[in-house]
Amino acid sequence: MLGIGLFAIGLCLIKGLNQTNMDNRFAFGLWIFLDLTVIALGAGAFFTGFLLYILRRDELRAVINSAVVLGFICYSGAILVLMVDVGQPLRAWFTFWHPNVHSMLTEVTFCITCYLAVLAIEYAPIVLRNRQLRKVPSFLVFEFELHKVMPVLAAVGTFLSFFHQGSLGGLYGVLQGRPFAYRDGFAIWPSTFFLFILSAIATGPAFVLVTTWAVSKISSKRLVQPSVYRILAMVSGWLLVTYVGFKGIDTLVWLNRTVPRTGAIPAQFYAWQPFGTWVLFAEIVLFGLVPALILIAGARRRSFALQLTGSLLACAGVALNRFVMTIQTLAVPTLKFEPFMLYWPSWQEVATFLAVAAYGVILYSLSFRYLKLFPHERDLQQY
Amino acid sequence: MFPGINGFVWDAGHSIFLGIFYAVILIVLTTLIRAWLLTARDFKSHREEDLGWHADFEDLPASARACRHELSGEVDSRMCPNRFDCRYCTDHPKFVAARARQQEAVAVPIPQTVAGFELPANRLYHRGHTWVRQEADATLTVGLDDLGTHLMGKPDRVQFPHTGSRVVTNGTGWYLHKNDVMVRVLSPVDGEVIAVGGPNDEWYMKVKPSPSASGTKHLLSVAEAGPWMLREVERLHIALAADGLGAALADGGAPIDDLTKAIPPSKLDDVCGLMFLEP
Amino acid sequence: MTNVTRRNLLKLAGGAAIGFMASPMPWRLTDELAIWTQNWSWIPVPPKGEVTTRMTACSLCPSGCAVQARCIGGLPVSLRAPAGSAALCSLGLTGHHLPYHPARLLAPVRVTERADALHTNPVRLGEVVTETAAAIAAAKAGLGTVAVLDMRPGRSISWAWRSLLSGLPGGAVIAGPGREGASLATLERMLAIESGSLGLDFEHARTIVSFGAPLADGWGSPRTLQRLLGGSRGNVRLIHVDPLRSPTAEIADRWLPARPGTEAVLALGLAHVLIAENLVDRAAAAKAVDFERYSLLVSRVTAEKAAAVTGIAADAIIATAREIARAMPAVVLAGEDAGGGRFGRAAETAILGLNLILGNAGKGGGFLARPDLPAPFDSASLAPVQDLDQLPDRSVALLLIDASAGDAAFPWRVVERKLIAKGGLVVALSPFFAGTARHANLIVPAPTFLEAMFELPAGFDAPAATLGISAPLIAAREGGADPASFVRAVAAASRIDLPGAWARSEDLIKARVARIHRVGRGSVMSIADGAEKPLAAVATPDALLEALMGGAKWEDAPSPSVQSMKTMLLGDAAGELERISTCATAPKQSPQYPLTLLPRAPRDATASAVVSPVITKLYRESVLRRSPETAVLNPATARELRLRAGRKASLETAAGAIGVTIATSGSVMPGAVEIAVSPGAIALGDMHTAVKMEILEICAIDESGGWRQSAARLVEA
Amino acid sequence: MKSSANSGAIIKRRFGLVIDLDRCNGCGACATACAVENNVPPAFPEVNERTGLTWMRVYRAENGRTFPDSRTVYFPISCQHCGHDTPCVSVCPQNAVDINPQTGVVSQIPERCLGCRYCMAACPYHARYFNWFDPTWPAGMEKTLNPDVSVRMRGVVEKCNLCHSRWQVAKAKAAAAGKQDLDPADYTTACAEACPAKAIVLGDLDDRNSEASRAAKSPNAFRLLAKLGTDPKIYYRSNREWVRRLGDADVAQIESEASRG
Repeated sequence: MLGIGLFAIGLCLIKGLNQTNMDNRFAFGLWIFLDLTVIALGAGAFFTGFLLYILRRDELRAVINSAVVLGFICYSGAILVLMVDVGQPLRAWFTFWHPNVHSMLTEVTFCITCYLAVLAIEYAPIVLRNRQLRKVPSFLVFEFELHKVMPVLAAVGTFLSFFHQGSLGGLYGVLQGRPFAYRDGFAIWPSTFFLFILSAIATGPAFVLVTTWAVSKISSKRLVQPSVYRILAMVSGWLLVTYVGFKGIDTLVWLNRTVPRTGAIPAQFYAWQPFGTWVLFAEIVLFGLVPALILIAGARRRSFALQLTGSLLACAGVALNRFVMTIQTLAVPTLKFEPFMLYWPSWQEVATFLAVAAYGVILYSLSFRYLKLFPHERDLQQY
Repeated sequence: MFPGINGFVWDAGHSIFLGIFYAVILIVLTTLIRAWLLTARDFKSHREEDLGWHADFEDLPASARACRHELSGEVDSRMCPNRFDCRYCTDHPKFVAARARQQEAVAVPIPQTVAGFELPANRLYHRGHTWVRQEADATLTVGLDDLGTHLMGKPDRVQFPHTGSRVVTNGTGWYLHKNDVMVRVLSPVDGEVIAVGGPNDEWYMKVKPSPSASGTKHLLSVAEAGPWMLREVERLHIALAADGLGAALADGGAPIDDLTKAIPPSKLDDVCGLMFLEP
Repeated sequence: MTNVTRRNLLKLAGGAAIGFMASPMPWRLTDELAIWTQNWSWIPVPPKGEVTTRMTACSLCPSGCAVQARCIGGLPVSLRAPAGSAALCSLGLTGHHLPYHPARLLAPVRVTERADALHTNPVRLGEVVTETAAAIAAAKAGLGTVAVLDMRPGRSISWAWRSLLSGLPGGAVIAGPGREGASLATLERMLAIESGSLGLDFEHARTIVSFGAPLADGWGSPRTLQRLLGGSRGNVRLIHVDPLRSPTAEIADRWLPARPGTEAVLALGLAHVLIAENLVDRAAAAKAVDFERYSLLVSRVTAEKAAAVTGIAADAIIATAREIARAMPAVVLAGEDAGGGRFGRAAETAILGLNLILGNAGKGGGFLARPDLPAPFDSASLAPVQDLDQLPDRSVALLLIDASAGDAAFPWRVVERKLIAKGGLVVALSPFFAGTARHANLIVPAPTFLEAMFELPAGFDAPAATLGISAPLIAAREGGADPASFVRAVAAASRIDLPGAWARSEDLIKARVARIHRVGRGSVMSIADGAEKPLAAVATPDALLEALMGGAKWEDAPSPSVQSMKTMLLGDAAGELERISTCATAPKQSPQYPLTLLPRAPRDATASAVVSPVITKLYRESVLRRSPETAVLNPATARELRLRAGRKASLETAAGAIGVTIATSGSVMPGAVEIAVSPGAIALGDMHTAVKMEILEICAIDESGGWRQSAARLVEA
Repeated sequence: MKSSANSGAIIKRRFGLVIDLDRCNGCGACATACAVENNVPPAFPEVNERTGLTWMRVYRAENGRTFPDSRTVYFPISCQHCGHDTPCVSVCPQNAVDINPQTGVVSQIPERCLGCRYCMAACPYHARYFNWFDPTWPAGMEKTLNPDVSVRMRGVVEKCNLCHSRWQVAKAKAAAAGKQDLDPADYTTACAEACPAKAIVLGDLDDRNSEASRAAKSPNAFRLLAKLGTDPKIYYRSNREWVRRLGDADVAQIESEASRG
């Protein structure tokens, strides 16, 4: 899988993006959509850190390492794909050299790169505690000192993440040329800015929960106390509720004020199959409200099954949301005499992403094998 | 982006945005640098061993971190808050006092062997499976306890500190090499190494306690060592049971000399790590 | 030891990384890389050099528009219309690309067919000449006749051909089938004018009644279109008869979508109303010897009957007739379509007959007599210039195709059926391995536009004879062959001696210019300053030539009125028209082929065998022009036949089938299939794409050699 | 540049096009002339209408009725050079898009473009095009390239810049003549120049006497998606009401030729 993916990446870099099925209308495609999703899911890293170091929820120490590694994988993977996605990867650094501070994308680029660095630093202590490396005294000491400053980094990380998660939403919210995506907002930020933050921090923990469960299933080991799962579910659930609430309000404002102002007819957005109104319903209710309630109920009733289904639905929900913002926005025509269009990713696009997924799995399993991702793992083996 | 690049103006947007951005970078860098500096300082003040143990102790499984008074049954459940260094423990003296009162009531018989492992009475025991004997000349002899010896069998190689160098309590004592597994044995005491022995002698190190060294209260008396040893054996059982090696330990009877033969090499490192308090 | 080495390794790696980042290297590297992406070696670099402006004229279609070329280092980099002249079409704007077209031939080639794909092997010019001479000998020996298919009649090279053929069995020059203005031959026949030809006087017409003449898609002089689109539309009305909602229909004041094939009935119907309401020029009409029979014939075609056949409401027909009469002079055209060719003879007769009863012959705003241009040299005997359908089938043993100055789109079968059973030999003069030349056995590479001197005789729709010259701006490429010298060579090889002292095409053109100068009539229009001075004021023939080379145009003096020997309104189509006038309602569609296939094309798509690859902007990179593989249906028709837009389907006629993609548009007549005859892969420069069967090859050919409509069906793949 | 240097104040103009849709018969000469003028490469066989490069693109739209009442209109659409919160300018992360203060023209700097295509997502007119392929001409045809315009590399976005090179030439000419500002007669775009029907007019929309500004003020003039508030500088005019309606943003399903496939 990695091999084919790397081959596909090679094709895209050498022959150019004509290898993809993207076109002038679908300037963004599978890659951007999945990047957004992955980054949203990666929010688990910073938000768990935030809960642990800033809000001092010490139970979460049990998953923080795993969360950090996940975050690192998600972000590095996303950036990897982005590098393939842009037409001139060699000029990526121009953004730092000639930044246009009015562009959400600039903000995203800056924050993501910084945050990746932060994640790397947060990753370091986990690596340094490896059984072999720790035998080097200096590493251990450095790790110890690093650990003391971790809250600062966590704070910085939180700040950065809040911003770029938001900017990713702003990315679409500011497109006043695209009535389907354009949103009113507060100050310089469109509402999607805040919605993306909310949805990200809501699903981040859910994703941590899912992965932790998956890992413990695969390794057939108990990794964390049920209480940890419960906390994650609870947090995710309540955040999701707030998200859905705001999303609902936003949608109403959008349909009744924003869109008419642009001269567009809201109904027309959903006039083209397969993107009927069901999309809206699925986005807000099916994959928004429902999982939220399931999660809370699950946490209350201490039913792990519920917590898990809720989390899965929540993750699916954030993916759907990112899909709508990316793909449907581009599919819906703006000019009357322009047709509605669809696009299917080429195998190169799919393969590229699979390669990144493979990279993620490999990196994670290596970390799991050699590093202590779940500090309580050993104890739980004993009793 | 910097002044001089065409069309650049320090408008509000630039100032705020770049300001924040550089602030962030600055913070990240300073924290990093600070960590480096602290590390350097620690090395100057030779705290590396201490800090190392600090980190190690945190990573020990809960079962390995039980307080000695929990082992001796004086308290139901207690995690050692002081990284096995009772010298600075505020509660330890209380427990000792309490014990003194009890001892009048019942005299605890002192067992010579526990679960088939000998615990000579003239020694003090350290949680890292070493023992200490105070010699007449006020030096301390340090050795590997019976379980440790059985666990490792006869090591291929021992890596000692140079005579004359300092060892610190819970710092690295010496390294044992056995089928390319390296095991660190914690030093039970502070002091200057004056002589080194080896597997062939029954002792490993002779240490001249440093004047600052504040005694040996952090070490277990034979009386305490008994229950501790029981717990250790139990832990060993569990560790091995994970791979159905329970049989490797002779149940109750005399344990076989060299467990390393019984334990698969892949597992050996972990098991030793577990027993010698090396996560 | 392991951990020790590991430690060192880690230290080394870390140190290296930090060291590298600290060094200026990475930054310099990224910068260099970024700059590198801006000038990749494979990105073409535009030429540099001194900028000059040169005048010439476009020879890519009969209109011969004036061209101002912007040259860098002597080579044209862009073509535009000089101030005050008609703007160029897409074909003209990109004419300077054609010399570099991938289909360009730089040596004579033999065409062979292997694995149903055409291949070319270079041959020496000598071989071509010998083989041609051999074929001529064989023809003389009775194998068959010799003919020249001339895609641009009226050039002086035609005289060279005609004198070459004069001595040969059945030797004739065939004007390219379906070319623009071909229908005028019919009118000339009806008027039986003995010399010269007819010219159209759009300038003064107040109404243009166009039967299918695609004026907005390039038909006739662009000036006409400019006049129609220009701000002052008030003074000219356009009535357009066309089943297609074409761009011409869009700009027409009245659009009559007569059922395909019923144009003749509509014309007769109009004639009926005109005569019935006494709106005709009696005097002029009475000149026709068969006027009685004609009026009797049209009297049968009442507006109602015509309506039933054509699908045009009766009152619309009546209104149209009155409109025409109200805004005289009204010129009536039986327009050829660059893709659909011409109407059948009967239809043309019926349509053009309207001109005669309206008295357009010899009237300003109608048809004027136009003396021919002087011949380049005197010749005792010249082979005749004929229409293709005047040749008997299976007669031609040697066919020479002169596509040196452009091409046209037509089904090859209309020519092929004239060749003798064994096929005979086909030799083509063409700059490209494309278009008609692909049907030849041997191709001699002619120079392209801008590479040689080209002659631009008046377009058919100019009221008076004119001559312009397209001056070369680019040195002719190696391996090309001049058409005239090829004629000479062939003549020499088959011991025919040709009159006149000319060796190359330029000689012929110069000779002709000299003769024009001798005649001394007319005036010279300079493009540069728009000044018009009498020819008499031009001192020498060379001065005239120089002027013409500089983009000037010679224009003949206004011509005398038409001298008609014996005007006939029905002529040789009488019989057929009698049948048509019975108004047996519209030709029934066979149930097997329920659809009517209508191939059409804008002129810039067919006038040249190839187009600039940049024309993909219109055909491939946007949907402005439909690709030749797109069959467009009315949504209703598609629904009836359960065909869905976007699906692949096979378009089938009695003559064959091609693969198409179905599209729907409300603008298409129900029951019709519109297909654009447009540049295929090769014409656009993709030499590697497999060549598909072209749409014209499956069109049905009617008795008078037309292919405007065919019965067809669509089968979804 | 030069003239603005030697004359203190920068002359601010608002160049735009006014396109008369009633004159346009969809011949496509504008698109062709544009490609020739700006060295826009021809398309590979695998290119389609969704991956092509057409700075000036002519759309065919119909009135949605059926034969014989169906009517067709042709919309020549280039970059609309939005003047107010221009969608593409604000989103470009590295200032590769800017508005020339002297002309109001939105221009793309290919050398700085990263190829992220965010601007394309932002443009409501689909007037920005990405170089999916390497620019390639048949052998020898590079001799016919316009020396005033550099060829763009693969992987960057490009679009109409109202023939910026022609504007520079005109400026240079004016400067050489010691004039402060160019003579409007010297500056016209390739599309306007090539249009056989003179349907496209370039001019300074702020200059009262320019033909363009007058035409732009005519009652039947309109701008595409004007309600989006991006203040485009390309005006269209038509006397046909249904055509004017096509310019609005309410995304009604008009059966358009583009909707094939």
